[in-house]
Amino acid sequence: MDVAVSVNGTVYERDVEPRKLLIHFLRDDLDLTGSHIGCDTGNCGACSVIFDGKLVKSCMLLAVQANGAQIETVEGLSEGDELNALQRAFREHHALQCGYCTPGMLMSATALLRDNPSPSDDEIKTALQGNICRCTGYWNIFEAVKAVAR
Amino acid sequence: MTTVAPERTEVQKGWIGESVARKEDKRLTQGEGVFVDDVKRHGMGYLHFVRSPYAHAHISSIDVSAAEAVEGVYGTLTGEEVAALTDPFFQIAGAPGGAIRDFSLALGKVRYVGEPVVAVVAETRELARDASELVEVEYEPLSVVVDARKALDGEAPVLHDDAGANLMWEGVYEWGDLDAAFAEADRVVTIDELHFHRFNSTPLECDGALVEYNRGVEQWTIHTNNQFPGFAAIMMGPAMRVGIDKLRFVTQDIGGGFGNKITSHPQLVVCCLLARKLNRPIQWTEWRTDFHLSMSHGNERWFHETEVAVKNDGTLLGFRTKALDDAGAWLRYEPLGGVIWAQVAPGMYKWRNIRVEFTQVATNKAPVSPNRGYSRMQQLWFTERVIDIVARELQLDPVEVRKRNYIRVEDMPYETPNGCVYDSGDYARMLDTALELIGWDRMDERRAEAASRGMRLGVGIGSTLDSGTNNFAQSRLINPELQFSGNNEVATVKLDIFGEIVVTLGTTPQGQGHETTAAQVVADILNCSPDDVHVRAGHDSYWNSHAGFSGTYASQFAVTGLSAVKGATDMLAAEIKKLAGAVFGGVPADALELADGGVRIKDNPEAFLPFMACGAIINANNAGLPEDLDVTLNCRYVYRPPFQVPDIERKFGNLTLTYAVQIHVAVIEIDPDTGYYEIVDYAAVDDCGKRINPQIVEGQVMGATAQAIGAAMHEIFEYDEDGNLLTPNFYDYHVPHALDMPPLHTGAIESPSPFTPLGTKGMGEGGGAGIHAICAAVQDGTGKIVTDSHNPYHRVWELLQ
Amino acid sequence: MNVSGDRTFDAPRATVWRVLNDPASMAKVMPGVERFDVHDDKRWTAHVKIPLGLGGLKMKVDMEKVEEREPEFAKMAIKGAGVGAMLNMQTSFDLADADGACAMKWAAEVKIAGPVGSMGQRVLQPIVNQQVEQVLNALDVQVQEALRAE
Amino acid sequence: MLLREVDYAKPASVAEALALLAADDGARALAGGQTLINVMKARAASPDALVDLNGLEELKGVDLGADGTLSIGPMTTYAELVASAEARARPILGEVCSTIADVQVRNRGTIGGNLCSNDPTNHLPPLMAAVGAEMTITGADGSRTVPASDFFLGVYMTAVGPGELLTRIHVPAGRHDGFAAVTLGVDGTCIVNAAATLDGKLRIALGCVDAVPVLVEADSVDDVRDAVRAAHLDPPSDVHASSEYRAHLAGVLAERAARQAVG
Repeated sequence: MDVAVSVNGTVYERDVEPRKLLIHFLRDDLDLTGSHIGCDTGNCGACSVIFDGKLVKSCMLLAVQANGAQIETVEGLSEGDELNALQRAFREHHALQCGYCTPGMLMSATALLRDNPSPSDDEIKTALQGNICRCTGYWNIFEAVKAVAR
Repeated sequence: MTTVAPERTEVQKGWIGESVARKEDKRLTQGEGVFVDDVKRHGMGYLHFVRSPYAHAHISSIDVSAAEAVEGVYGTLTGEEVAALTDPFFQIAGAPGGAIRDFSLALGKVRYVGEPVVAVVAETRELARDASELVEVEYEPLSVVVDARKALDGEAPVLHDDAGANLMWEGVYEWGDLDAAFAEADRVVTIDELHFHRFNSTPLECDGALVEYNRGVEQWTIHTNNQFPGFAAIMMGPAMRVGIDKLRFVTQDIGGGFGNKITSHPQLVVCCLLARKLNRPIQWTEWRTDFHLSMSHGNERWFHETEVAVKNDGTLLGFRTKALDDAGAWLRYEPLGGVIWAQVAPGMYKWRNIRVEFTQVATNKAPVSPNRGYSRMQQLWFTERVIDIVARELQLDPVEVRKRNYIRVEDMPYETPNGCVYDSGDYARMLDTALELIGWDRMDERRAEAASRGMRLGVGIGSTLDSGTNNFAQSRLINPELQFSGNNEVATVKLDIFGEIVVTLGTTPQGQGHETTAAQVVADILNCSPDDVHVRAGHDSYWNSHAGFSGTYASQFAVTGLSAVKGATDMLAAEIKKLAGAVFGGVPADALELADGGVRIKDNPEAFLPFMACGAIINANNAGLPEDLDVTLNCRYVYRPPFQVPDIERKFGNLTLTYAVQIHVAVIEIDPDTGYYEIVDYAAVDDCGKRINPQIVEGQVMGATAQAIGAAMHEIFEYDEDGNLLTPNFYDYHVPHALDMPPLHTGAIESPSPFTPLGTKGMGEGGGAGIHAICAAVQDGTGKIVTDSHNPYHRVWELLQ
Repeated sequence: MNVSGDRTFDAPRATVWRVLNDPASMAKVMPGVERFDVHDDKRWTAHVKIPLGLGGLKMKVDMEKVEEREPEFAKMAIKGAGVGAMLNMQTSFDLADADGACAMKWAAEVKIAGPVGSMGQRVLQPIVNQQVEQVLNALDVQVQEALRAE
Repeated sequence: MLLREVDYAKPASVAEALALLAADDGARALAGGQTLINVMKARAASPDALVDLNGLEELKGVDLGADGTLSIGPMTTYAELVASAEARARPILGEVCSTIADVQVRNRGTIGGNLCSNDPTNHLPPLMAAVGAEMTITGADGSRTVPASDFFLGVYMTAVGPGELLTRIHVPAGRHDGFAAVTLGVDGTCIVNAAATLDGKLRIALGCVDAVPVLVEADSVDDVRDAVRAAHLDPPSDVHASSEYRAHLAGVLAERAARQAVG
C-alpha cells in the first residue's frame, strides 16, 4: 500500500506491506535508526515516538496507519547539531548509560514537558512509566527531566 | 535522592576524580549511536531461527524444502550441515561435562524450549519468519527434568548421553579445620535449604549480528554486540577450523550487556556459515522472546544441609554446605561458575573454616551464562543469609553480628582461607554510613507509624564484594588440563600527524563510559583536556588493540583497561620528551614538561614544541632525525596484573586482584492482608577505591540497585513441569519501571587499591547486596526466615500464613 | 495441565458408547472442525480451527485410540500441531450405567507447547475449561440425536 | 515482531466496517491495537484482514444523558476518557483508566478494545460488570443491547459475534464505586482486581479469577468476604499467584473495593 508519512517535517512516500510495523518502517525503510526495539510485547517503550501530537509506541501501530500522520522521533530533537535543553540535561545528569532506551525516554519526557512544563516528581515518574531502562535505575533520568522543568 | 560525598583520600588536581560529562552522550541522545541492528549492507539476508517448541525431544526428521521453495528465501542451515562444517565447541569442563558435543544448531535432539534447530535466510525479516513456519520438524517428545534437585535421580531423563548422566561437574572445596571449628562452637545453626533463583539482567537490546564473508581472503567481519570477543573468538575459531585472524569483530555501541552478551558464539557461527554458504551478508536480530527463551540465564543455585559453627556471642567460626548449581541444557561458559564463587568464598567475614561440596547439573532449561555478579552473587547472598539467620537464631542484632565478624580495616590486605587477597576496605565504616543514610536510629518510630496504618515495616542489610580482574588460572581448579592463567588488556595511544591524540581500547563498553574515563586518564598525563583526546568508539579487532582476555566483563575496566591506557600514555609522554629533547638539541627528558598542548623546556618556556609539530615531524618530516631515536609516537601497552597459578590440589591462591564493596539497606512496607510490599526507602554505599569519574561510578551503583530490586521482587525465569518458560516477555517478566523506584540515598568512601596503578578497583556488579537487603527486610517484616532470593507477593503472603 | 470431571447423559450406555466411537459424531463434537479424515477405526485426523476470540488457531490433530474395553472404557492419544502451538493430550473416559442414564467419568492430561503454551495458565486454563465444556455440550446433543435416530 | 501477511482496510463509516467484517470471517476489527497487534506479533493469532476503526468519529466520544447515563463510544481512548468532563459524572471510570498500563498505551488503547479483548487481567471488564454497564452490539441486521453480565463469554471472547461491532457502551448514573487491585509492581499487570458498586446492594465484580468477571452481591461490606467465599472461586494458578492466593486476594480486594464504594 502507498503511504505518505511526515517524519520530523520531511514527507516520505513509500509502498509498504500492511503487516509492517511502524517501528520497522522507520528503522528499515526510512533508515531512521534512532528509535529502538527492546521487546516484542509493547512493554519497553524504546520505540516511543510522537504521533500526531500524542506519545505512542511505534511497535503497536502498523506503518499503513501512519499514512498522512505527522511523526516526531529522536532525530528531530536537536537544534541543528546542538543538543536541546533536555538532551543536555540527560548528559549533565548522567541519565543514560548504554543509551539504548534513551531515544524513547527523551520522546516521553518531551511529550510530558509539552503538556505540563512544570511536572511534579510523581508526574515525571508516571510520564516515564512506559519506558524501561535497565542501566540507570531511572533516578538520574528523573533528575534530568526535573532540571528542564519550569 | 541524597548523596554523601566521600572524604577525599588525597588532595589532587586534574581530571581523574572529576565527574566529566560523557563523550558518548552527544551521539546517544541524538539517536546517532550505532547499535548492531543499525548496521546494514546491500543485499543482506535476514536470518530467522526455527526454535524447539519442546523442552526435550528427539528430532526424527527435518524438511526444509517447502521453506526453500518460497520466492525470496535465500537458503537454510540445519544441524546436520553444521556438524559437517564445524567441530563441536571446545568444552571448559573436564569429565563428565567435557564429553558433551555442543554444536551451534540442535543435532538429533532438542534440550530446551527455544533451542535453535534450523536457520532460514530470506530477503525480508517477515519473509524469513514466514518461511521458518514451513520448515517441517518431526519431534518425538521425551520426558523432561526442570528441577535440578531431581536431575541426578535414577528416573530423570539424561540430556547428554555423551556425558552419561546429568552431572556436569563436581568438586569439594575445604579450607581450614572444620572439625576443630565445630568442636569449638557453642552452637551449630543448621539450614536445610536455601535457593537462589534463575533470572538475568535482560539488557534492553537483545543479541544480534551482521556478518560479511570476504571470499577472497576467506575472512569474516562480524558486526555484533558480543561483549567478550576474545572469548567468542577462542570458541569460534577452532570450531570453524580457522585461525582467529579470520574472525574480525566490530562493535560500536552496545545496548547493555551485564554478562548476558558473552555467549552468543553459537548464533554467530550460524551467521558465519550462512554468509559463506549464501555468499551474502547475513543479518540476525534476536527478539525479546528469543532472548528470554534461550540466552544467558543466571545460575540458579541451591544450598543444602548448611551447618554453621558459631559462638554464643555471634562469632562465626565456619560453615559447611552442599551447593547444587543448575547449568541448564548446555555448558556455554560453565562450569566456570563452579569456581568463580570462590573469589568471595567467606564473603566479608573472618571465618576461617569452610567446606563447600559443589555440584553442577544439566536440566531442560536455557543454558546459563555470566550475569552481573556472576556466581559470586549467589555465594554472597548465601553468606549474608547465613548471617541474618544466625542472628535470628541467637536473637542478636544483624548489625552487631556483621560488625563482630566483618574483616577489619586493620586486617587489610586480608588473605582469605582460600588464598584470595582482599586489597582494601572499611566495611564497618561503610555500614555505619549506610545506617546513617537510612536513619537507622529512627527505625522504631517508622515501624510504629507503619503499624498505625496496618502495615508491617521491614528493614534489611546486604553487604557484598564486587571482585574484579579475574586470574583466569582459576579455571584450572575445575579442569587442570586448561592452559589459561592471568589476565590482560590493551590500549594504544598515538600522536597523529596533525597532533591529534588518538586512543584505541581493547574493550567493548556497554554504557560504562570508557571513552570518557580513558580520556580523563590520558588528559592528566599529557596535561591537556579530555576534549583534546579522541577515544575511538567501540571495538575492532583490526585495530590490533586487544589481547586474549579483552572485553568488558567482570568488573575490570578501571583496573585492566585504564591501566593499559595509563601505560600507553606514559610511553607516549616519554617518547614526546625524547623527540623534543632531540629537536631542542640534546635536552634531557627531566628538563622537559608537557603543557598547553605541547612540550617545553621547564626553565625556558619559550622553547615550546606543540603536539602538532611532534606528530608532523615523526610522521611526515623526519629527515635529519638522529638514527638512534627510537620514537614512533604510536604506543601500545599491554597491562598484565600480577598473578600466580593457584595451588590446584588445595584450591588455594589469589583469584582476583581487587575487591570493591557495596553495602545496601532496604526499608519495605508489607501489606499483611495481601503480601504486597513496596520499598519505601533505600541506601547504597559504595567503595571501589579511587574513582576516576564519581558520577559514572554512582550510575553503576544505581543501576545495580535497580536490578537487585527487580530480581528480589519480580524477575524470575520460571518453567512449568513440561519445560515451558512462563516468563518469556516483559508482561510476565516484570522489570522495575519508573513508578517502582524508591527514594534512594547513596554514599561512597574511597579505599584505594594498593595493587593497581591508579588505586582503582573494578566495580558495577554490587547488585547482590540489594537482593539480600530486600530478603532481609522481608524476614524482618514477616518475622519468618526467608530461604529464597526471590520473594514475590504470593511468597510473602505465604510466609505470613 | 490436568482436567477431569463427570457428566451424565440421559441415554443408554450403548448409545453413548456408539457416539463416542463414531467419527462422524466426533467431527461434530470437536471445536471448529474444517476437515475430518478417518484412517481406520482407531486412527482419525481432524483439521480444526479452534476459536480463540482474537483469531482462530489452526491445527492438524491426530487421534489414536490406544486402549478400549467396550462398552465402558477408552483411552485416546491426541497430538496436535499448529503454528504457534503443539498439543499433546491423553484423554480417557469410563462409562457406567446409572439407572437408565449413562454416567461418564473423563480425564485429560493436556500439554501445550510453543508460543501459545507460554501465554500462561492464567489465560490457557480458562480457555481449556471452556473448550471442554463446549465439547461436552456438543456431545450431549449428539447423544440425544443418536437416541432419536434409534 | 514480524506479523503474518494481513490485509488492511480503513472504512469511512461503521456501515462500511460492518460490511467488510461480514464479507470475511477471517477479518478482525482493529481498535487501539495495544493487545491485538502484540498477539499478532507472537503469531498466536493471525487474522486474514484488519478493519481499522480508528478515525470513525461515530465510535468516539462520551455523552452525558439527561438521566445521568453515560454513553461512551468504544473507540474512545483511555486518555480521552480520563480527560472527558462528561465522564466525571462517574468518577471511577477515569480513576481506573488513568492506571491502565502507561501513557503511550493510554493514548492509543480504547475502552472498546479493552472490553472486547477481555484478557483476564484487564481492568474494564470487571468495572463495567460492577457498574452495570450495557453494551450495544451492531451487525448487518441491526443493533441489540446486552448487559455486561451477558457480554463477556470467555478469554478473548465476547457477545460480539462475527460481522458485528461493539458500537456503544452505556454506563448508568452513580457515584458509589470502588476499585482495588494487586498488581505486578506499582501499576503493572493485575494479579487480581475487583470493582464494586453500591446501588441498593453491593455488586462486586472480580477479575483475573476466571474466564469472565465473577459477580457477587452483598448487603454490606461486612458480608463481602462471605459472599466471595460462597462463590467457590477456582482461579487459575500461574507464575504470579497460586490459585489459593488469587482466591484469597479476591476476598480482600472485593472488601476494599466495597469499602471505597460505600465510602
